[in-house]
Amino acid sequence: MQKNQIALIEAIIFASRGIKKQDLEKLTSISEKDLDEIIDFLQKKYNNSEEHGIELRNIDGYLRFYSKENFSEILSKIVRKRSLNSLSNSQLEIVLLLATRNKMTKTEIDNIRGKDSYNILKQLLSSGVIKRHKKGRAYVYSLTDVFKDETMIEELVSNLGGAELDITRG
Amino acid sequence: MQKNQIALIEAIIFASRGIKKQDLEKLTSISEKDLDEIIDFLQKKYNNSEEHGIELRNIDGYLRFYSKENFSEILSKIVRKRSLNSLSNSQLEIVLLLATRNKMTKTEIDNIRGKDSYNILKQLLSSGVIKRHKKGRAYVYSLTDVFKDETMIEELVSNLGGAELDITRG
Amino acid sequence: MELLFKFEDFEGPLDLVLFLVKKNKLSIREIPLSLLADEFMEYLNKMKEMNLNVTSEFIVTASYLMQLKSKSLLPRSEEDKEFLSSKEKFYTQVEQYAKLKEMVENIKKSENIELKNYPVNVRIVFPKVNEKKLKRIIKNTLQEIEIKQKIYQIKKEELSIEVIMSQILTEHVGKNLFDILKESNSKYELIVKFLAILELIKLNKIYLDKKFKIKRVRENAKKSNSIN
Repeated sequence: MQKNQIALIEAIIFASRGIKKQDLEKLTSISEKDLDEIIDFLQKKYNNSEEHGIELRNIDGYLRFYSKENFSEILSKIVRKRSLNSLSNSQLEIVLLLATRNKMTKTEIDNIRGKDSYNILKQLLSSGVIKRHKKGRAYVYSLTDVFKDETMIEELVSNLGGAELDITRG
Repeated sequence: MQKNQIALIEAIIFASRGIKKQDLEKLTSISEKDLDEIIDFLQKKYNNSEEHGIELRNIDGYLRFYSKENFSEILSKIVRKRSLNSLSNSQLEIVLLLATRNKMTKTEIDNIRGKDSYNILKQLLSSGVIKRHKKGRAYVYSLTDVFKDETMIEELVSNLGGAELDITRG
Repeated sequence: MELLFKFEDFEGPLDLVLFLVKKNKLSIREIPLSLLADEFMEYLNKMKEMNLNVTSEFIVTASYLMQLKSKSLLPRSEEDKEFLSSKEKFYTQVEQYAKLKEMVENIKKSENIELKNYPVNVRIVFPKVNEKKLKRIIKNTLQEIEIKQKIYQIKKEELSIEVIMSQILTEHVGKNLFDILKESNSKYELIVKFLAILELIKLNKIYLDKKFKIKRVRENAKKSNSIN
């Protein structure tokens, strides 16, 4: 294990918002075996040390650094943590739809809600909850990373049983 | 210096988007002297070690972790970036104003640009570049975290000379 | 020959002023105010002739410039403090705007320059409950709930997380999570209830004990927790 390889992997994991091992491999041309060693080394270094406030986790195949749980209390004070209850019901509806389905067009959203969502989408866009990108002629809407980080909505929804809880088929 | 205090400070800095020493003090009730020691310790640990890919920097009084320079090439490949070129010159004017000044009212923006910015603010709001909140009777505009993350506008501006570009104090 | 330009380029009066400054190849402070004011009026008239949209901002700036011009022609105008300060204010505004436009150009160019250092963050872990057990509870609950209505019909029931949060605090403390969720009429209601409970946990208002009963967090307990 070379020092600069450890540093490289550490930098990439930090800068990415979660990255798969295979992508690390491709990006760095470090062999899988070496990579496993490095990841293991990093996990031991951070996760087991009382001197570190963060830890390296592997959640659903994505490597990412997280704050340690014992600091969650104090961290919730500094990080502008968006509270889900600041959303109106209609806004929440769309957020839940996007949290379970990831990407949707306005037409799809309208169909499920049985009404036009133009204004609510606009509100959510301007408050940084959702983003959109063009796909062909239509816009595709999804939750922003910042919002997902602030609310952990994905974790909440997946806690609820994930696909099974596809509220759109209700 | 206690281990758990080091871990706490580390967690807070990592979780924040840049935090001032005074805020760390208030938040943790660690004395300034101890805090200085801890920050110094963290900087030595990360910045001087070849095994670490990130470093603790103090930019304009804000403490934040950054990737090290020698990994910039590889990181530019994975860090998602939104191009500023998709914005018009007028939109960029407002974005740059907000990047240097953080928060501004429409009147302040109009004064500097010598013209009405209503339409451009509307465009920027609906594309998730800026957000606004009410303060008294006026709206205060600022860049969204999503936009800041995706464009690294703050870093670009500080690369261009940072404080020198504070055009509003002319 | 006149410089060719597109009138449309002048989005606002300051853009026109900067154009005139450039045309004269002098700095704003070096151009005589009377010249600047006259040229501004000239272009404004051309714009009107071409039926271009001359906004009120142009008119305001034009009259301001004419005012400055007439004051500048008075004897001893350089001793008139009021005149000097409004002149300075105008220059500063133009210079600031020029700087802003320069910044726009620079930032466009700098786009291709690689950043040296990227800021990094970690994801924050908020207080959590025992996930596996919780998941099982939710699944069991779900099986008991008949889905009665589609989401847009249910919406009419006004399920706001905020309301449900206060309901939980006032009515459901001491009850088992499972029992609370079971009372839901739809998946949607269940999700909202569940979110409300997680929200309260996150806000450190309640916690779940080992039997998944909802307990209130006492104030003094909060403080001692936060230091660790």
